[in-house]
Amino acid sequence: MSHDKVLSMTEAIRRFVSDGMTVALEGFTHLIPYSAAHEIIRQQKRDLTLCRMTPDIISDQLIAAGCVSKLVASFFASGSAGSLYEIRRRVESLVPEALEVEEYSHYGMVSRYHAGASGMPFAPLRSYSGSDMPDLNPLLKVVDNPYGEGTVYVVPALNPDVTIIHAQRADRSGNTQMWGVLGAQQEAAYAATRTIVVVEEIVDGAVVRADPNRTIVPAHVVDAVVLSRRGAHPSYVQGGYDRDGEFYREWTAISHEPERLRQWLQDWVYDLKDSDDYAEKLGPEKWAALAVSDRPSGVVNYGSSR
Amino acid sequence: MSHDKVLSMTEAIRRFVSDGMTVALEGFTHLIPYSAAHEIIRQQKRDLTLCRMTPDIISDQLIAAGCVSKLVASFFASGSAGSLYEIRRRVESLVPEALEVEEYSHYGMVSRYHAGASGMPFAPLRSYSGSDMPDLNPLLKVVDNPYGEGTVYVVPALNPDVTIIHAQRADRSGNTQMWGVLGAQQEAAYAATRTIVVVEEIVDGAVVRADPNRTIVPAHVVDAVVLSRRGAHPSYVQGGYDRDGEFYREWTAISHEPERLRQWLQDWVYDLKDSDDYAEKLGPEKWAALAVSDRPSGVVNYGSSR
Amino acid sequence: MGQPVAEVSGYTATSTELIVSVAARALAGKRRVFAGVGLPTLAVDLAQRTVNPDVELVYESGVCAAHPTSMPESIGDAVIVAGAEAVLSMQALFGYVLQGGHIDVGFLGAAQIDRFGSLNTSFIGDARSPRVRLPGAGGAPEIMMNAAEVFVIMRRHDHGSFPAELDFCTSPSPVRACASGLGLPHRGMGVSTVITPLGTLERPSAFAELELISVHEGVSVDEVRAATGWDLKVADDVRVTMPPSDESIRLLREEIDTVRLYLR
Amino acid sequence: MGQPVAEVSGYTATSTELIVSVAARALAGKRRVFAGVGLPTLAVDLAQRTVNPDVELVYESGVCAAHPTSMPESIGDAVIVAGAEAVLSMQALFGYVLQGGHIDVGFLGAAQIDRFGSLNTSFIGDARSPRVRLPGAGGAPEIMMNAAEVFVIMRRHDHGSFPAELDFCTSPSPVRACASGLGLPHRGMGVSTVITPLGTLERPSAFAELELISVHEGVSVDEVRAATGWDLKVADDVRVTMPPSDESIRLLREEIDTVRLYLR
Repeated sequence: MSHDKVLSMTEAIRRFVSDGMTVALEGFTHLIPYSAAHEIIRQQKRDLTLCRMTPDIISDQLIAAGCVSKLVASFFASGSAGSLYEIRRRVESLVPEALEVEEYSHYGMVSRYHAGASGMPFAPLRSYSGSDMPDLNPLLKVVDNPYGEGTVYVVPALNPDVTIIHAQRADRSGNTQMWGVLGAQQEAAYAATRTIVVVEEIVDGAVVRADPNRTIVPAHVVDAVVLSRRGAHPSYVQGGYDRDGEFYREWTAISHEPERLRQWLQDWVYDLKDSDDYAEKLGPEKWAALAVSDRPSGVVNYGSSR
Repeated sequence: MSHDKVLSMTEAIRRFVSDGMTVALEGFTHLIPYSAAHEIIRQQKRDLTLCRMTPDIISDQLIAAGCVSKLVASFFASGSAGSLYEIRRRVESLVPEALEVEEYSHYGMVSRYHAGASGMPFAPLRSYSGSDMPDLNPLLKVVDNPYGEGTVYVVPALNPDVTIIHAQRADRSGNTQMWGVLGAQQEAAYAATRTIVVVEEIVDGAVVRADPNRTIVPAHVVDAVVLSRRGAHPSYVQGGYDRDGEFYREWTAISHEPERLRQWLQDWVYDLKDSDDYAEKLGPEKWAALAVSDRPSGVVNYGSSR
Repeated sequence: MGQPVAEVSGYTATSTELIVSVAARALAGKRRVFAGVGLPTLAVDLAQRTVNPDVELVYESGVCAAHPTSMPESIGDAVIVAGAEAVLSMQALFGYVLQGGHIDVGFLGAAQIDRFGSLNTSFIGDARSPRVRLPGAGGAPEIMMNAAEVFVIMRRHDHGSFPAELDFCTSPSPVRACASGLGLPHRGMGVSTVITPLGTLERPSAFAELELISVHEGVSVDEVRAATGWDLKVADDVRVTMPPSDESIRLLREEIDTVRLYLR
Repeated sequence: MGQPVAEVSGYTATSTELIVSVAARALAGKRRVFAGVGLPTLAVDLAQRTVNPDVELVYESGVCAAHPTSMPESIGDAVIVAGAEAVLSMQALFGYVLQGGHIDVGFLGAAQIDRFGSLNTSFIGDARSPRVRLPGAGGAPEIMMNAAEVFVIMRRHDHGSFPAELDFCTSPSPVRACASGLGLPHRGMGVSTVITPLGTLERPSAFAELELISVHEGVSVDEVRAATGWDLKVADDVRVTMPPSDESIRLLREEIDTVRLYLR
């Protein structure tokens, strides 16, 4: 409970991510754990099964760096910003080699994490009736409805070996607080054997305990707390810095040329030590452009009489 | 969205609660909607199917007043404070008449609301294997596990006609914010055809919108917003007033004597107009004893760059 | 840009602007809209500024009743979170809001649509070795299964995008779901309205087929028939689509998509 | 009360205090405890003040890592919320924390317990027309199915409460669950430790039966055998239960349950 779990990014990835593991990197448009992915690339992890609802640029980078042999996901583009060409090359022309893909819908992925977190073999949902997705993915199954006619589709539990998430803040024991879009981070953390939490700020336990409803991932499922300021770039942190839309649009061109992508990885990942280096290389003008306004939440009272 | 849903308690209960309905009054130890229950008693609603995880004193009162013909619940005592004798008389000696009971475990009830809210016929859980509960309640069923051996227990969806909850605050359109113990209120509200939200305070939309993660029940499932300050007594409101442990302990004696219980209903429900009357009758000393300290949550920033 | 344009007139709408304007008009009277990325973002924004100021925007990121102060570039942008009325967990959003049946209109795009409104957003060619890997499912199957009705915006209208048979069905129509005999049925009618560069198609009910109800200015019914991969049903009283107002075009260009992210 | 008592000695423990003290001692080294209402509340509080300051208290109301400043009167009290490290939804608490297998010790009470540690908290007599309507299931079935082990505190030890056969099984042992052939198996071993006014019983593994391992001072093994409704297994090396320390009794009376809510 009061155990100190703060580690450097290097140490956290070294200790908890091994070749061949199933690794979930969650964060739905918001709080995407880029700096953790970059450390995975630097440490040249191999043969990972990468789980992410929306692969996003982070997946294109991990795949291009040769870390990933299988992708479990529910969307294969980068929001509005265009294609992820590394993924497309792997799938469309098997260049440089094939990538195994296991595909769900968004609620299918959320439900898989939910089942995994809940110790259940499956979770039921209303999707897939009449879709071709079950033909492609035999893990989409049905069970009989014991309360009426017909059947109900179910998805199997997903239990990653490691889940890595990025959050606004945590205390040293791992109580993790987030606000804004919460994605499937709580489910993915509870579903995993190990959880690494990367944060913008490590705060005193008193800060967490002043607002316990804000704790999305409690310390009891957290194995490492890593401080990585601005480590979610080019995604965003509500109240911290905004999404780098310019970079998202650039990525289509970068990822379209394998050589340019390799050079990008060289310049922005391999040649840098950590996310502090990365933030510095981005430069003050970029950070000024991404700076956010002040929109305070207001205060509520948790007082009791005794 | 900007629709004004504020009604008086009298009007909200008159409009949305009818004889014979299935009514969920949720709130797990915290934020129990007592003032709404008292108005149901005053309006002499009949033949209700009352759904509540922990029946608590509120159920003893509703049953004693003759409003309830069936109880769907997962616990039949009042926390640590003792027995609910009205319920016991109905079940043990069928006095003054039998009460139909449909019984689940806590997670069974949460899962029923979850399934109801999710438009699913059932939800799976790990409970009931080897228990006698399924013998007593044939709605506890199993489905085959399509990912392995054996079966998995499921509970059926629960979709109340009306859910009534009590909360710290809402705006006039019904966006409802709570903190502290959240119970099954979100699930029960989404599961219901209609939802009445009773609040300690009606706030400007700007207060809600400053902290959107605090909204547990959005306006789109709320049909009526009722202002009822101190209406959760003898339960409590985090940051508002504390649980009246003294009254909880007294109830065992009150409910033990049918005549005393009837007199209590006369004095504290029928003879009063509303929760303002009730709060006044409790008196300033009681409220002083239940006053809470100040434990501010702190502020987070929701800022974005544009 | 953003300043009042007093004497605007004679804007010529691009195909994209026309589509978005038609979609926005179709949102009149709808309460709760599930807004996707891309042209739907523009359509709901335009609707909110014109025919339906009270429309509630819901995003699959969990944001309900967003009040964005500028155009979101993704369905989880900081600008839709700040000032929203609620941000729910994805479990609550997909489970309670969507599966619970609280969405009146879901917006979807697609690479292919069939006669009954089934959609392909996954693959062109054989799914097991596709010619083009499309973005895939996302939340589209959930929107299709659970929204009361679905509006589809198609950027193209030709045999490739309106084929006799889909290369792959990502998000099925009720017709297809019913035929499969598996899973729970749709909560709504599936696709109700399809807006293309040539015209507008509608389905009156869950098991009906798409029917051409309007052609855009300068487009003939025969052209639309010829561009469609099946024998297209045509309404008896096909109209010419009402063109977007100058004000709608101005709003789109000068206030909504000022960076021309989607108006490309 | 609350002030240091320097030279305390010679407290005589009541039966309740003895039980609570034994339970608290058994919590040494356990990380995460699911704390119920009543005597378990006292036991975890006492453990936190003595043998296990780092124990994490989890309550079925959703409160994790509570730091209560005074004794909670219910499992959802304001005092356990204020200053807690997390307050989760009940879905997350029961689904993720409990079913997910994160609880080391669950605490339960019961009106009846059988040879393998199945519990009755529902009915005395026939369930369909009970002599006594007990509180029922609550979260007990979930705690029994999902905690790594379960401690049971029994206020009585006689044929009524230790019957050959339960009147009703609310929360089954793995033995009974396995025999039913339905549903998912236990995540843990079921009941590991039973503390009664006469002694302490343990089960070494999921399918073992309860075994008497200690008798309280002044109680004989034969007395315990005679009070038990089945042929009680007795350990070869039955000890006499170590009595509670004076400090434990003082803490219980003067700091923990000052209103004697549970120490009745």
